[in-house]
Amino acid sequence: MGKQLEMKKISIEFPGVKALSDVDFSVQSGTAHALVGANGAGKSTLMKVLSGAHVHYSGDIIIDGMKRDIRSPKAAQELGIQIVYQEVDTALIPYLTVGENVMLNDMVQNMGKKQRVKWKELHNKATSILEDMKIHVPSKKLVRDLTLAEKQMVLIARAVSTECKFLILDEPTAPLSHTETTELFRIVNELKQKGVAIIFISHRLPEIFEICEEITIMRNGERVTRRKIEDITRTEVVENMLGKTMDEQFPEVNASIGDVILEVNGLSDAEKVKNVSLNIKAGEIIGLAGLVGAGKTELCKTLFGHTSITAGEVILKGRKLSLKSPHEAVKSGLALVPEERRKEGVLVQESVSANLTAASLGKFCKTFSVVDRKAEKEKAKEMIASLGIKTPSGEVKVENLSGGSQQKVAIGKWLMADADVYIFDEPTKGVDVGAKKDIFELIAKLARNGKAIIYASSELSEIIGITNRTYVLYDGSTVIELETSKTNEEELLFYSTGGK
Amino acid sequence: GQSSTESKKEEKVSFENVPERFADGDGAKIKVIRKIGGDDHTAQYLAGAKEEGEALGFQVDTYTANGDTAKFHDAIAQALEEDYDGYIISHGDDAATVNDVQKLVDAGKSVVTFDSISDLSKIEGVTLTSQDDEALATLAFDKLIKEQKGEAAIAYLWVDGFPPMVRRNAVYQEKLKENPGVKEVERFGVASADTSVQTQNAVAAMLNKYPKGKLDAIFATWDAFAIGAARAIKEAGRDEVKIYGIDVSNADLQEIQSADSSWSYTAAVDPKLIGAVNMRILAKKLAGEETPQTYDLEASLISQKQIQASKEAVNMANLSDIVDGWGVSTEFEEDWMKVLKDHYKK
Amino acid sequence: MSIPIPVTQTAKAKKKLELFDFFYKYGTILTIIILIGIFAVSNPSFIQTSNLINILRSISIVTIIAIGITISLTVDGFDLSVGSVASLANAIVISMFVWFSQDTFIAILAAVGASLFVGALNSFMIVKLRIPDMLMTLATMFIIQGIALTYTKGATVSQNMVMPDGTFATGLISPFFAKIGQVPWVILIMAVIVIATHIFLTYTKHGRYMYIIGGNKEAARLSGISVNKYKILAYLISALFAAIGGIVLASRVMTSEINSGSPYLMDAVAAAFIGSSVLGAGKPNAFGTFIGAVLIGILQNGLIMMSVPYYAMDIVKGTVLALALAVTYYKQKH
Amino acid sequence: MSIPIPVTQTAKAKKKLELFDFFYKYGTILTIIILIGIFAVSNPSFIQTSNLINILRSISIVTIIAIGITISLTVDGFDLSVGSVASLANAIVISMFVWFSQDTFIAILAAVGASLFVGALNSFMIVKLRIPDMLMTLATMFIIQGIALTYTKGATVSQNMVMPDGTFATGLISPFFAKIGQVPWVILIMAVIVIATHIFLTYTKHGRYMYIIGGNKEAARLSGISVNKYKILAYLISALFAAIGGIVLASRVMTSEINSGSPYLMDAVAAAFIGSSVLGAGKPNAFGTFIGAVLIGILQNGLIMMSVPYYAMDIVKGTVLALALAVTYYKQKH
Ligand SMILES: Nc1ncnc2c1ncn2[C@@H]1O[C@H](COP(=O)(O)OP(=O)(O)OP(=O)(O)O)[C@@H](O)[C@H]1O
Ligand SMILES: Nc1ncnc2c1ncn2[C@@H]1O[C@H](COP(=O)(O)OP(=O)(O)OP(=O)(O)O)[C@@H](O)[C@H]1O
Ligand SMILES: [Mg+2]
Ligand SMILES: [Mg+2]
Repeated sequence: MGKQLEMKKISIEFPGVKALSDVDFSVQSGTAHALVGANGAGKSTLMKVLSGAHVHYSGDIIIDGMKRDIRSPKAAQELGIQIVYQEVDTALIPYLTVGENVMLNDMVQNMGKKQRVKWKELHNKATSILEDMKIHVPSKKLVRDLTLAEKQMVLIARAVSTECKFLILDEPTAPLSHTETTELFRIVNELKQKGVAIIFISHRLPEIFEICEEITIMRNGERVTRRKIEDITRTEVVENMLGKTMDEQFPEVNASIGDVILEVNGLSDAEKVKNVSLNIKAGEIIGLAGLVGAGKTELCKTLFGHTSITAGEVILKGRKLSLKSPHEAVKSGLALVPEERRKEGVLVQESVSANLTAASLGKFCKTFSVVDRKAEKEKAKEMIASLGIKTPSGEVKVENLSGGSQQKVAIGKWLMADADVYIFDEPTKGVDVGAKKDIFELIAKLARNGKAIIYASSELSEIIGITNRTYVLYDGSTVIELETSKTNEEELLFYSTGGK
Repeated sequence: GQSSTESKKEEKVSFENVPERFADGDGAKIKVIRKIGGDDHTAQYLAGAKEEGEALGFQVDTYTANGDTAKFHDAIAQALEEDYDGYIISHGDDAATVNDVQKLVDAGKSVVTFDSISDLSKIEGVTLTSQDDEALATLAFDKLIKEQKGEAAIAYLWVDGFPPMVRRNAVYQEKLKENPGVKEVERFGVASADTSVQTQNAVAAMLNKYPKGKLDAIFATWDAFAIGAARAIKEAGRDEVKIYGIDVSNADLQEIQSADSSWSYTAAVDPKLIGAVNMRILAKKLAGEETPQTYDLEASLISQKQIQASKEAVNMANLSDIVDGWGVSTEFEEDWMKVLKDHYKK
Repeated sequence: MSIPIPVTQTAKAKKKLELFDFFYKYGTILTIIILIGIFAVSNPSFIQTSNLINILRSISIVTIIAIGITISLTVDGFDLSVGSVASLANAIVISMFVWFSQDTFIAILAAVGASLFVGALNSFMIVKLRIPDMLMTLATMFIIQGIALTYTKGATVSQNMVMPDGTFATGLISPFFAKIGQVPWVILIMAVIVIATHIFLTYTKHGRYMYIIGGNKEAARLSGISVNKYKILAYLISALFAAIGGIVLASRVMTSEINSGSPYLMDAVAAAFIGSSVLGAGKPNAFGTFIGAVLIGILQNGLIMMSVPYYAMDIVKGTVLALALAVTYYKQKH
Repeated sequence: MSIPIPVTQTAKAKKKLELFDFFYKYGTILTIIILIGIFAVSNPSFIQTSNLINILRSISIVTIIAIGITISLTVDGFDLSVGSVASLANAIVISMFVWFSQDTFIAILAAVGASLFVGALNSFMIVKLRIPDMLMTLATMFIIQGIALTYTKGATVSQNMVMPDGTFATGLISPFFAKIGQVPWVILIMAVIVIATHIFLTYTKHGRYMYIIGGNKEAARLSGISVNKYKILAYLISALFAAIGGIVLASRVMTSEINSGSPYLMDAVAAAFIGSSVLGAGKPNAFGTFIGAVLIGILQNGLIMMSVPYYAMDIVKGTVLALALAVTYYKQKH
């Protein structure tokens, strides 16, 4: 038996929230241990304790039978504990090169008395680590120019660049494509072989069954179950996570479809989008399927006036739109729930209420644009309740919410605004199955109310599950339009990879 | 400024031949408020006023607004609240000062001003003192014309916007017209927090523009200009360019004394003496004695030769040994003041 | 459906944290109260109405300019050009009277118009060319300073001044204009600006949008807020208030001296920054800025009254500022 | 189960973007070259060696101080107190000679020691009490300014000065010390500081740690870099360079005028900010700061040569700064 890490009776609280109470957790070296739970269950918090980011915890951490006190990130790293954080941007230095970001821990811990940074050596080492992991990112590129997926890979590369006995991966696959995920799993398996213990957090249950040996399920800041993976089924996991059974994941597809609301003809932008044509009818959900990097996000943003149009037209309810800025898009009746929620979707420094009303403040205004704060508060409270946002009150800053709740806030903002066309870009990324279902319900309800919906996702199962029609995007263009009921994931994938 | 000790008040004294106001050793509370600050002139002026006042047994508080006009007026308004007996206002060169001083006078206070707006002389009972800028400019510039034999290409260091500068400029323009041989080839001037260093850099560039023979002299209407120019000339090794300046400070004397300095002459009034004379006039007012509406302090010309000839190092204190009439003046120094000074000396 | 998750509230109240919270919120105000106490004890005339009015008058211009900076700070901008805009407005308004014999209305209009032009220039460069605010307004600061100086040829503009051609300026400053800079008008103007800005920022949607933009520009944009419009608005308001500051200054001193507005920059910045923490706001706000200006004003006045030598005044001013900051920010350490 | 999705790679070269990139990288340097061209054509003596030396000499102090600011910027700090620290160092070094007849070594040691104390104070308050950098150093700026003023009693310190008790100051400034501020030494000192800082920031782990801290403090902390230690180091170095600036200034002017260092603050800030974009670095760096100072110095010198009146100089200075910025930042608009 190799190394063993044990956490006993870990508790921690934040102002107003008891995030963890008496949680036990352990992991064996050479195995992968899944840590699952609904949004806000406390998974990230538990791992932050282990990695020394939260120092005010109580309870014991025992490694190989020795009691260890981890009160700083350095202490954790000296014990061989490495973490890849869920929020990648909190761990990267955007204006430095990929090489430096990969070699960060190495530079801090292994330089010892050496003072000089040998640039050539550094980039060579970084390149070989990246190549080992089959990550094709130049070492000299600046991190701020990377995509989210690439950033994630840089962080994983950083974690394995140093002596690492316990590797925590907090939702590493959320922004990754399947190839990248497969690559990651290959790396995980190699690490397991080398005797590294992996703690793996994910909302994608199939992945867990694919690579983990054991599973710990958390709910409400407590541990509810710990099992061997072969002793549990997927439904049981979901039951344990939510505290109740869950029925069919996708809601019924809306049948009553109206006239065409939005029509896009030959749309191109300066960067990625080329000659895109599509149309959406009232009450209809259309899917935008495509690989990572196919241009889904770009298309969504172009439709929303974020990037300027070079050719083509967008017609909403028979009126040609001039989409020079998101402001005009919103005025015309469009809404976008963007992909990168922390950067673009929510205002982390503002309260939940302020976030929810940010796109529709005008509605709460009396004379002279004075905001009716009481009405605003009421409405925000309703929305928090109806979306099941986990927060003590509407006054809490959004940065203190869990990832899933943040996403709900980003969606709630647009539900308040009451648009005609809703654009969702990967709305379920990093969202637990329970919340995911809430979000599907919300979207379906919008459709039933006659809204037109664009649903962009690289999760083909979701596209199949929720949409009426689907457009497949390849390299910035729509290559085919499919009736969802008459297609399947294989066909979507065929067209997504450029099949004709 | 700090308050002088008030312990002396306790002893009961009565002076002979001293005006009633001061006969019982009551002293006075004086506030000196100066708009500009941050230069040697200010430090010396305030020191002069304070020393003289304290010698007379007064309590003297000083304040400078460091060039901030609104702060200057705030300070005057505030000082009125605090009930001083007399006020010395320096460099109140804007129109609002007239109102301020009028208010002080209306409240029955005595006021002496220095280098301030000329309208103040219209207020009954206020004395307006000034350095004799015409004399300063004439002394220095005449010397330039004479030494350069009426033929010279000169650089003019001057900045507009301050009453003394305007007066000095008037003299300069006139003399320039009278002496067609003297040609202004360049002018520069910036009144900033680091005037001397700015001037130093500017003159360095200028010297480069006018190689040997193309520039003969520099007329600097302010010592901050002159000292900067002197350093630049030293740095460039162009000691054929002579400087004729106005005003003097200890740092200036240090510069003039150094062997390779080209600062030949400077015309000046002892700032410490100005402060002292201002204080004497104010004391006379408090005593109820007659004072003039305006008074110009006399200017002297200091030459580099004089200073370099001195065996010991020259500074503002011993400049009087070298320049006749420097730093000493018995103007407005009444006999009763000597009585007070004798008493408080202990 | 997800399950409503009740949030566990920690029963264990943290006394210590509360104390810090208290200081964080009330640090600046406490400092002011303590200062008033000290100054009043050492010189009772400090708390006489007339002196309090003196203090309010002395901070009025700083406050007005600082409110402009506050507004630029709300959209995460920073306007360094306010001092020179105030100089320019001062020069224009006085010259309108003195050189061109215009009436009060025209004079003020000209000054405000020119300042708004500067604001428009700032916002154009910042919004359209994406030049960082600090850098751009640093450049504008130099430019406007130079323009104001060139306009007055580096001279003081005052009634009966000698013109370059040797004649006298014949225009007079209207007595009505002279009132603006006097009590109670100057204090009223300041009060109106502080209150109006407070209402604008706190209670209107425009103010809220500005804070949102300041918090996350990208998210604000994708929420459909017209970020550029509000940035432009912020710089225009900032320039407007700087102009008002300059006009009030003109009325107070009745002349236009070179760079007359620049000394206000530093104090105004200090007031706006101190103000960010007043009452735990954590963001720039009008009321806080006013309190910041009051703190600076009280210090200035009290120290003069205590006859602290002028050269030591900065030490005390700086130390009190540091203490107020220490008290305010110690909290975040807990 | 979802289905494997491979990644498509795009490879479209963008000509237009490349042009902008070019301007972004070389905007400042281009501006300098164009300026040199213009000035040289209008006055050939501009490019004489002696004038180029003039320019280097005139920017030396600004550059030294700006390098200090650059270092505080690398850790995402901002040191506003450098100007007053330079004043203090100037006052101490001259007074050591003049008042206390000390030798060069002691004089410099005292000035550096006092400045490092200020740096330590700054970093203590910023690091331990978590006071925002700008605010804290604003407070220290006032305090140190006041201390320097009080130390010299608001007067200029010079050889043979009259002391308060009426005696003479007898100390002399050593001729060796006087050399420091003269060509070539002053230029050499600047060059050594620029090159040493460049090597420090680029090639040592400490420099890299500082950039990491500046880029993402939280990430730096989590990778085990002792953030506080480096912040303290940054403020100490910043104070050290400010002190060197003050000492060089002292040697150049051989006196200590009050607030002599403060005018350098604005130019130094401008140099450091302009420098951030030189060669597309996108972050504060020593070489860029030097280039920024050169730009300012060339402008200043060239305009004097062209006999531009001093009051119009700010306009040109500001406009060129704005243009350099516009060229530099236009790229990001694309
Ligand atoms: N710094 C903090 N201050 C206050 N509350 C916090 C803080 N960090 C976490 N919490 C709270 O602790 C709880 C657990 O959050 P955590 O991020 O661990 O959830 P999670 O299980 O990782 O969820 P997700 O799957 O959405 O990432 C949440 O209610 C969150 O709001
Ligand atoms: N921040 C960025 N910097 C540089 N390139 C980017 C950035 N974001 C996206 N790209 C590139 O633009 C192209 C289109 O990306 P886009 O995000 O629109 O794809 P997508 O289909 O939405 O994929 P995803 O599933 O990752 O959201 C890709 O080639 C991607 O690498
Ligand atoms: Mg999490
Ligand atoms: Mg996308």
